[in-house]
Amino acid sequence: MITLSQILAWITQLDTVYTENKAYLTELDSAIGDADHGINMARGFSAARKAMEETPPADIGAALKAVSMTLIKTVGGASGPLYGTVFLKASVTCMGQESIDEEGLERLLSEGFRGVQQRGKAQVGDKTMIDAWDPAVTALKEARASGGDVAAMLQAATAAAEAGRDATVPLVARKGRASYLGERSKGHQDPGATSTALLFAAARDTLS
Amino acid sequence: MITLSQILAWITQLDTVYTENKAYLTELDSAIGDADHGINMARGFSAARKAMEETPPADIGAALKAVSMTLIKTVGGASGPLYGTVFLKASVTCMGQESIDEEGLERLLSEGFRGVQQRGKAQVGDKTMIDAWDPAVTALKEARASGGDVAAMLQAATAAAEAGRDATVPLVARKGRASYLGERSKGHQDPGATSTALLFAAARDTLS
Amino acid sequence: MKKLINSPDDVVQESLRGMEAAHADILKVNYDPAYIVRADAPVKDKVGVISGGGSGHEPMHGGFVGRGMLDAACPGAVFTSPTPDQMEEATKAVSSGKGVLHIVKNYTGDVLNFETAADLCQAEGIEVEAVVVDDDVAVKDSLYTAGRRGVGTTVLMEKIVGAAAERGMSLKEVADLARKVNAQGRSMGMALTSCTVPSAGKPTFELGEGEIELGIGIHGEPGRERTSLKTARELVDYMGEAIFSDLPYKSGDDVIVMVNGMGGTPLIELYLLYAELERVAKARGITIKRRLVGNYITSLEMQGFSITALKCDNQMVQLWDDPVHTAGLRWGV
Amino acid sequence: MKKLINSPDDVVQESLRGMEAAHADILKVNYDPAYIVRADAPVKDKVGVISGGGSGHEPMHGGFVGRGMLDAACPGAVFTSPTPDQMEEATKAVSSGKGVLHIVKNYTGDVLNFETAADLCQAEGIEVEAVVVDDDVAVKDSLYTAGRRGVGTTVLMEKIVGAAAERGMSLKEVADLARKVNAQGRSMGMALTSCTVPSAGKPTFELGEGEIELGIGIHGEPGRERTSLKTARELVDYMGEAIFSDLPYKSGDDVIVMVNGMGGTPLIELYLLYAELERVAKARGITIKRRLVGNYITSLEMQGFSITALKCDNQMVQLWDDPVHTAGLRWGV
Ligand SMILES: Nc1ncnc2c1ncn2[C@@H]1O[C@H](COP(=O)(O)OP(=O)(O)O)[C@@H](O)[C@H]1O
Ligand SMILES: Nc1ncnc2c1ncn2[C@@H]1O[C@H](COP(=O)(O)OP(=O)(O)O)[C@@H](O)[C@H]1O
Ligand SMILES: [Mg+2]
Ligand SMILES: [Mg+2]
Ligand SMILES: [Mg+2]
Ligand SMILES: [Mg+2]
Repeated sequence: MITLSQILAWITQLDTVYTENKAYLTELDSAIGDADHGINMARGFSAARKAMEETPPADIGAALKAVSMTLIKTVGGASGPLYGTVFLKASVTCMGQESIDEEGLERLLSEGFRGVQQRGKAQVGDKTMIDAWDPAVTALKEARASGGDVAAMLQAATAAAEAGRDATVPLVARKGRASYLGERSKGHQDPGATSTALLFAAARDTLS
Repeated sequence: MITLSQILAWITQLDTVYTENKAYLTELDSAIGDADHGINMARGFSAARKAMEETPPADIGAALKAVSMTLIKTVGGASGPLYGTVFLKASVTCMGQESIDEEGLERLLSEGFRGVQQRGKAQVGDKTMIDAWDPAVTALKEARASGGDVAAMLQAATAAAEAGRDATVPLVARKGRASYLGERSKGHQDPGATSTALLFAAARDTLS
Repeated sequence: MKKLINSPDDVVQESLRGMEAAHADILKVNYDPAYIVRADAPVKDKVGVISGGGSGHEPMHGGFVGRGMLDAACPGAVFTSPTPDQMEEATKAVSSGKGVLHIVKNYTGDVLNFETAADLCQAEGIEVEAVVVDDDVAVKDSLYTAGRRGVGTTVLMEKIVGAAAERGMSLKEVADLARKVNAQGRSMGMALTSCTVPSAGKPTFELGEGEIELGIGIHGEPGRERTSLKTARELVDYMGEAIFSDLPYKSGDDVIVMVNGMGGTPLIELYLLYAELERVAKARGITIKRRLVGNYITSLEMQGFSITALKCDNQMVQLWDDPVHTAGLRWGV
Repeated sequence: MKKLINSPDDVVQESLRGMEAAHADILKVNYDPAYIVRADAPVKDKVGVISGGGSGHEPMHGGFVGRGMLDAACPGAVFTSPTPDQMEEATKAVSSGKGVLHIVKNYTGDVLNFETAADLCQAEGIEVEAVVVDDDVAVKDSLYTAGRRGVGTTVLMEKIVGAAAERGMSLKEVADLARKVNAQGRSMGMALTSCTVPSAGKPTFELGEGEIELGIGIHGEPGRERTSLKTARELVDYMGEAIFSDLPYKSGDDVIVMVNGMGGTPLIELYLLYAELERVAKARGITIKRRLVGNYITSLEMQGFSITALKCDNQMVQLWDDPVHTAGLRWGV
């Protein structure tokens, strides 16, 4: 069972994690982007955390919806609408709920994933956050199918997201800003896949 | 006796010397000026040399006048009018002459000096080319007064100009661009005093 | 990092304050959400024209707000697309019932955020058309990629389309004209140095003393190719060829061009580059009818330049010559 | 050295070619000797106004040639005063019998060369008045020194005096007005980075990552003082104090100000600095009636800025608002 207060802890943890990794994500974005991904993520989740504190949400759906709205309004760039969509679509799966079970977690994350996929139209292998999302959601589903609990699901998802993140290194980008570099985008880890892996790790650490 | 062809050799030598010392003089001017003195001097004397070659002058006065006009038209900055005045005033002392003796040399250089002094209104100690000119002309006069020939006169003048140049190092500039620096101009050798010392050394090497 | 700022987080907001104070006759600034709007907005019976994008490209876009050009501009964080709430509020502020055109540069972030904004506006009954600028010939285009970046043509489009709106053309006419400008405009840029995003605190990339980046965008991102320092002549030959052979432009064509500095390039160099561009155009039988030479679409303090060429007809030239009164471009008033 | 040029020796000439090609409606260029002159010179029944100085300060002076400002400008080598033959020919080219004003910045070279030119012109029967600008409060003045440098006030003077000449004022009136502008104008500058004279090939000075130069001129020369990096607020407080307390300006005074970039400073920073200057002026009860924010009197690609303040009366403001049509400043036409 995942409670509202765990979800809030997750958001708080995301603020902490992105603030800690602000320079690292920005550095990754310097190599194949415009040197702002860490700044964007930290700005967005510190605002999201503040929003949770200022107006404590009544349920998980409301919490995720408020996070989504905050990200959309404060992040900008590609990651604002993309992560904003993740949380928006996720919120729809659990409106009014104060806790969710394994099935609810799977729906929450796979709907979030479907949202970002539709929004950004990227495929696996395009060197974007999808390269972390796709294997993570698959692993999460498999873990539940084979009887895993929340902890096992998020452990599997995180490991898969991190492997997906690492797998972006040799790719040539076909979506997002890195795609302008063509062949030169090879050999660099995608910033968005990295922030997605961090998102799963934070979920594992707070929701399990 | 100094002949017209020696005067022409002097001009040629000045072109060589200032071209060789272009970076050095510019470096001195970087510290307390605007990083162009070597460029200015090299541009001026290469044009002067070319002018001598294109229209060979009939006499020493005409040669010096042509050098003056060329400097005034091609150098700009402070050094253009100042060295231009030197050669203009010098030319007046030997118009129509194909050679000059010790007395002529003294008149030529002391009139040139008087010209630059009047034009720039700098005093000894102001950290300008005057700090090289003044002792050089005094030494030249003394050398002739004590019976020295052209070689002795120019040897004495060069030594004095070089001593005057060195003496500019500790001074605070009161004229020219270096004066804007106030106390910060201390500890640097004046570029114009340096180019003046080179002018005397070239005279010693070609007119003796 | 050496910058003339107070703190990295306050740069955009504090710069907006200065803009507002300096140009009160032309524009007003709204701070939350942030947008710059014509002092006399909404202008009756006129299609609204708005644009937006990350900050750090000044004078674009805020410097192009005013009579004959943009009605509003939405500034994001440095090099980061603004957010839909900014665009929505700006759209409402300039809407006078004839619809609003969104000029969007082709970056994933800009496109997605403007899409959301357009949805929000349409839901409130404001007709919105969006035109996406994608003119950068340095980017290899394909069905499977994000396509070309939007760069210099944006400036020319904002001028021409702004004039069209000022003349009273309909939303459809204005949007069609914008699409035509995009179809006929091409750009390419290069950098001698990187730039430093204030919050990042260090240069986005490092270039050696003899190195340059060819085919850069406007966000301090590396270019398509790192190569050795070249003369102005070689650079304009190369970039001119890439641009003129892309459309392609033919002998006898008329163009409006821009030689644009990236922010840290002195004017003495831009004029020298313009002389080279005249040479290249002439050799191809292309006539430069109008031109801009200066820093118009920049990447903070980056040294470098870009060339934009827009194949133009009489109507475009006339619209170009129409009065414009903005902080960054001004004539005829 | 990384620059967008072909060869150091050709920079000035090639840049002039670009300027001429880009602004044929405004100006013509003469190459030997070099000067930039209004396309319609000499203007009948008008005092000619000319200026000149080393190149590398663009748009000053060539960018200020045109209706309502300068009749001609003489560009020297980079950071090197032009020569008397340039000034003489430019003076002749703009002379229509009402006399010619020479606007000279107070540098030994500029003063001496313009003196020679004035002598030559007067010998040919052209009445010439010279006004020397010396507005830099960073320089300690004394009877025994070369005095203060001429910097930013030059730009404001060229606008105001150019308008006065355009209105038909006499040489004496125009020269008196120029002296009044000089007496009431003060400036100060600072640098984050040095610049590189093309022929010198390396930066004139070196600054560490945390260092700045305060009280610089416009020739890449070091300033009065090297100090540690400061915030925009601290810098404008310091420089504003130095300027406003020098004249001194009093509460209730009106001013025209310029926040000027040194060539490599992005506009986003200049606007931010302008907001600080508004604050400082307001705190002293000084009203900013008009302002320029941009790169107007530069030192190649140097990063840094200067502030100029000119205590103004109604006449000056009216002359400021008069039409001007130059490459660098344009309004009212
Ligand atoms: N179409 C897309 N679909 C999914 N993810 C994308 C897409 N485009 C970009 N991204 C992700 O966004 C990341 C960059 O985000 P960020 O730097 O914040 O935005 P921007 O590129 O606008 O500066 C990339 O590393 C990539 O993972
Ligand atoms: N008033 C003056 N009288 C004599 N010499 C001067 C005067 N002003 C400057 N100089 C000399 O000129 C030199 C600088 O020349 P240069 O660099 O060519 O001109 P600028 O200062 O115009 O760049 C100084 O080093 C100094 O010796
Ligand atoms: Mg980015
Ligand atoms: Mg010098
Ligand atoms: Mg970005
Ligand atoms: Mg000089």
